[in-house]
Amino acid sequence: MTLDIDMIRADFPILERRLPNGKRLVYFDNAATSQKPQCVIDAMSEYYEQYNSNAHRANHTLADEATTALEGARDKISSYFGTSPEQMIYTSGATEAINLVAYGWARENLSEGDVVVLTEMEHHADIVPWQQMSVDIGIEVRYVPIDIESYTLDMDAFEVALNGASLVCVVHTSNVLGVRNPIEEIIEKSQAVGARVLIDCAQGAPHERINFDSLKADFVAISAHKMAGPTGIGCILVKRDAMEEMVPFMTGGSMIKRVTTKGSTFQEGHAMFETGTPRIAEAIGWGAAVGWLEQFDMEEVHEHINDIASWTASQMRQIPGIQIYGDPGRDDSSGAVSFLHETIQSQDLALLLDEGGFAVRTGHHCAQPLMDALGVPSTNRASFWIYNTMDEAESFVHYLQEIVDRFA
Amino acid sequence: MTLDIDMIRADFPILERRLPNGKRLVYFDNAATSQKPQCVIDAMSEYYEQYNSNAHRANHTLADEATTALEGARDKISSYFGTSPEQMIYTSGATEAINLVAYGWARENLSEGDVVVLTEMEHHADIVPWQQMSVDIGIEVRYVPIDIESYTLDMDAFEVALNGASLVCVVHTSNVLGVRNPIEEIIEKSQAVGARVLIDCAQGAPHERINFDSLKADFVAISAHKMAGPTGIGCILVKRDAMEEMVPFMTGGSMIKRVTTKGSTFQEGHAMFETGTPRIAEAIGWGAAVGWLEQFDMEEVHEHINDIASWTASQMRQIPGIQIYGDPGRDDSSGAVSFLHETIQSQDLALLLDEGGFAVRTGHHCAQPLMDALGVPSTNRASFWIYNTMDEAESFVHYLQEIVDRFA
Amino acid sequence: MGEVRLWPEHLDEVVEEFQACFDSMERYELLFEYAKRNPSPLPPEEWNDDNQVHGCQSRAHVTCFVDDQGGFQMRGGADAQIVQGLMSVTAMAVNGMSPQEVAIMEPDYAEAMGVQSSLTPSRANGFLNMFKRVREDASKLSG
Amino acid sequence: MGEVRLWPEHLDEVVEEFQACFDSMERYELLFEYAKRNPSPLPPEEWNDDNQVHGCQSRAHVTCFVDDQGGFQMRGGADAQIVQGLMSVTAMAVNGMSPQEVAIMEPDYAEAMGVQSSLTPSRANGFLNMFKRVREDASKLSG
Ligand SMILES: Cc1ncc(COP(=O)(O)O)c(C=O)c1O
Ligand SMILES: Cc1ncc(COP(=O)(O)O)c(C=O)c1O
Repeated sequence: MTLDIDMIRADFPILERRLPNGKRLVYFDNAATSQKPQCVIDAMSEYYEQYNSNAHRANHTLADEATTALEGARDKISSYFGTSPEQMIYTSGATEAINLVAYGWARENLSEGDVVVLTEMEHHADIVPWQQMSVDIGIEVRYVPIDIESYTLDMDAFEVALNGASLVCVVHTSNVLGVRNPIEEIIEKSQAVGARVLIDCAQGAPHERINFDSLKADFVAISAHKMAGPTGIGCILVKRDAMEEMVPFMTGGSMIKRVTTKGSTFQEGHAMFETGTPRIAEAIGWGAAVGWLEQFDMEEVHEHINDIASWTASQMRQIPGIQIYGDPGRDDSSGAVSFLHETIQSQDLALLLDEGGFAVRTGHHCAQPLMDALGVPSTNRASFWIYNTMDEAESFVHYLQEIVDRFA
Repeated sequence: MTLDIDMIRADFPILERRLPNGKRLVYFDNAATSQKPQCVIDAMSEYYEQYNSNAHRANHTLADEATTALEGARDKISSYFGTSPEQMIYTSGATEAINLVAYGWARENLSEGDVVVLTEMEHHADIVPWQQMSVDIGIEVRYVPIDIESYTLDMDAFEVALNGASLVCVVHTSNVLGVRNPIEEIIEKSQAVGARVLIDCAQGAPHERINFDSLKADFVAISAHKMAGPTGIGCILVKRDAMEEMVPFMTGGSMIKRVTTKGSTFQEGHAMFETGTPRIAEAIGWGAAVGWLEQFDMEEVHEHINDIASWTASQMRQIPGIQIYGDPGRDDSSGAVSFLHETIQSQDLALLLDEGGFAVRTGHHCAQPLMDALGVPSTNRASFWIYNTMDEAESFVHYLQEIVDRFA
Repeated sequence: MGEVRLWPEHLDEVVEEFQACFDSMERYELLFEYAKRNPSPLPPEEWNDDNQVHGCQSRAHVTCFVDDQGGFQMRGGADAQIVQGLMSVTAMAVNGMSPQEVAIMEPDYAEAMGVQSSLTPSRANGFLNMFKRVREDASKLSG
Repeated sequence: MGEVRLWPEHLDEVVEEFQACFDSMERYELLFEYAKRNPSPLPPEEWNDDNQVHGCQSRAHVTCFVDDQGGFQMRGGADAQIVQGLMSVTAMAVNGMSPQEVAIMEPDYAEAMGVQSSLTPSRANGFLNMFKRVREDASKLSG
């Protein structure tokens, strides 16, 4: 089977969109957020139109239906990620997922002088929580540098950084470079020295099937909105023994067993970390997204995206003044092409591309340490996903060439 | 003008719902979550179908439209609550809002021995975070008891409890009793002794117009889903000087000014507390909900709900064995009628009511200390909102009478 | 292959009685009656943390043992009559069977009784958790 | 009542030049050209925290003063050409006016120029924040 991109595109109403200037939308901002197929939008509308109700303690039909759908979504999503529902904690996204590890695990298990290893290509979501802990309790934060020739992690430096580490936090796939890190090796080597490992899969999950149980990472952070799901939801997957080391983070209803004015007792396992009214519609929408994704072989999807990205990058390299950051030609690269033009400033270039209907992201991509390493303040980034086509890529390259001819 | 309930009901597709047994849904579980008008559902679908994009750093049309809608929602919602957008921080709901005060304000400003005053009628969301701080850093938590004759706060005890208090946290309206507390007096007296005040308006906001600036509370917690908005979003409103005393809670992208491997600097004001991809669809949906609510005079809405609740309670009192907890007859009572039957156990009663199409909530309602004060493990609770009718209330009373005749 | 029985023969009568009900309200009335006819009740005085069934919304308690004749016996009690009624029926079903049989039994009789609306996945917790607990105990007692 | 002028007369020509553009790409080209024609540029060496315009996505810096003739003068620089072009036009508009006039001026000329797509509420930050900064400075200099 090969992917039928026309059929896939038909699932996404937004891809029919024309911009105010009449141009057809070409959406190349997928690393920021993906578009949503109609079935995801409909699943949420149906919830609100047919069985919206607060979940749990369900003693009426609607509450029962909502609870069943909510828990059904957890089953579906956790199984998509190759693990059991008990290992999954819903959060508002990857950012909250990482904060939950900081507040719920690290704050209890790390103390002054303990070492957390990060990399220079982390997203701010996987940097600032650790810097804050360093300010608050004095942990030591180490950054594994990147090799700016190959745009990959310096694995020799990684091994040195591992020395005495308690926690290693690495991004699965860089949102700027599209580079996929050797996370299997990172997990193995980190655990060999007794460190726990957090993998930020915000960009990884939309591009390959994450199998949490076989990956053996201690924590995996994921955002739904980057993988066809809605805004406002994500999760942290947590290995059983790591979860046992965790203490409550946010507290309130649902996560308790018994509350008295003298004190409270808490639920065990993942239930201890979910409080307040659940993100019911969001969970149902994400469940539908995962159901939609399940029809595809993610290796084929990856290949499709990788083909577009590597072709686009190779064409762009031939446009005078364009520099690519990253190596989209690599087989394991994931559809993000960061670039700059030597004279057309990135904000200007973004507006000019937008004028042609091309949506690309521009800025530091919440990865300023990586920008510093690359020696640039920002990049333009075209990022591709399952519904993008080679035709779109061709028209993009064409239009970019025109802009450069006209404005450089 | 009086409310045209038929027209209002026509906005809610779910109210046409029939249960699997053919019975028409009578939704009396509004204190748990309200239903959503079509315009709210549509606003979110439209976002996903037409202009879904990650917000901020908007250099393409979709991102620009999404950012405009997201910030437009903030303007609309904050203005609905009588304050400026700068005083509003989006959270996932009231629970996260209160946790944000605990982590972002209290953890920085309170220390061992400092006093936090709660009441016996708080929701677990406004109890457990403070108990946790008491375990973690040794603050003293005091509970203002309720008078179980009048079901109101013991205001004499409140004045005693205030002695030396640093923070006072009180629920605007009890989700169990429907009682509205004298929050104006509470705010004034608390601030007179130099304490900051948090008001949990999860139940208050759906029933009266909260005017944050004139209320002068330091913190107000609100959930969207109880006031016609979607799941997964809410806010904390914070007074300017209180916000200045706050430190970051969750960290990552967006809330930063500059991140380097040496350390980071943060945004100021509300932007310091919002990190990660925003709840874009949710904010847009909540904005639509507030727009929908704005067409009504909330005093009329309150009167309508209060009429139904007080009539229903007065009828229920005549059914042998039924006991009402709370005083729905009071003018300021807000549409929640908690009750028990002396022989029909509450779970059984809930299932029997469900069989008739009546959705009521049953359990401890995340208010176990209040249950303890009332001397019961749980209650049944019928809670009314804008779209409920006297007809529904009549059929409910009728059906309840039948059940009691048959099962007591 | 002989007929596959989904529940013990002596329960047929009970299942049929439920099936004969006119509507779900009648079935609930019948469950309320069965609640009073528990062949082996566990009185509230004997309810404790050990015999509590977790995951129920109401309180439910179960203890199981093997009698002199080697027959499985369950004693149960719940504060909700509907759960208590289902417990009575379950006790009627399993009491006297061999623990081995109980350990592999399925709760089909409850479905056949037509009490679906109290058996939807999330609400069924009361009954299903109770049933699972009985089966687990039976499994241990088979050992 | 006389005609209400939305921008100084000497800017008419500039506005008309933009209005005569065939499409937005041409307008952008023109803005790029104007970026080079800033009558009072602020070179990058003089960019600092004090004169930075906040809320821009790209860097933009502005300083204002009153010249010997009592005329308002703005000097500006930005790394994005589109912002820089709008700065040039703004400088052409305001330089020489009285600070009092500048303090109450509206940015209508930008709209009239037809550069809307770079002026939508969230993207306009660059330009609008720059414009606001100029007006605030003018207001202070009127004092
Ligand atoms: C009084 C009160 N406070 C707080 C909450 C918590 O709100 P949420 O679950 O939306 O976070 C609720 C809702 O159940 C409530 O009724
Ligand atoms: C690599 C990476 N990590 C973390 C995040 C944060 O995800 P979210 O904003 O959904 O919390 C992102 C998304 O921008 C990302 O690309």
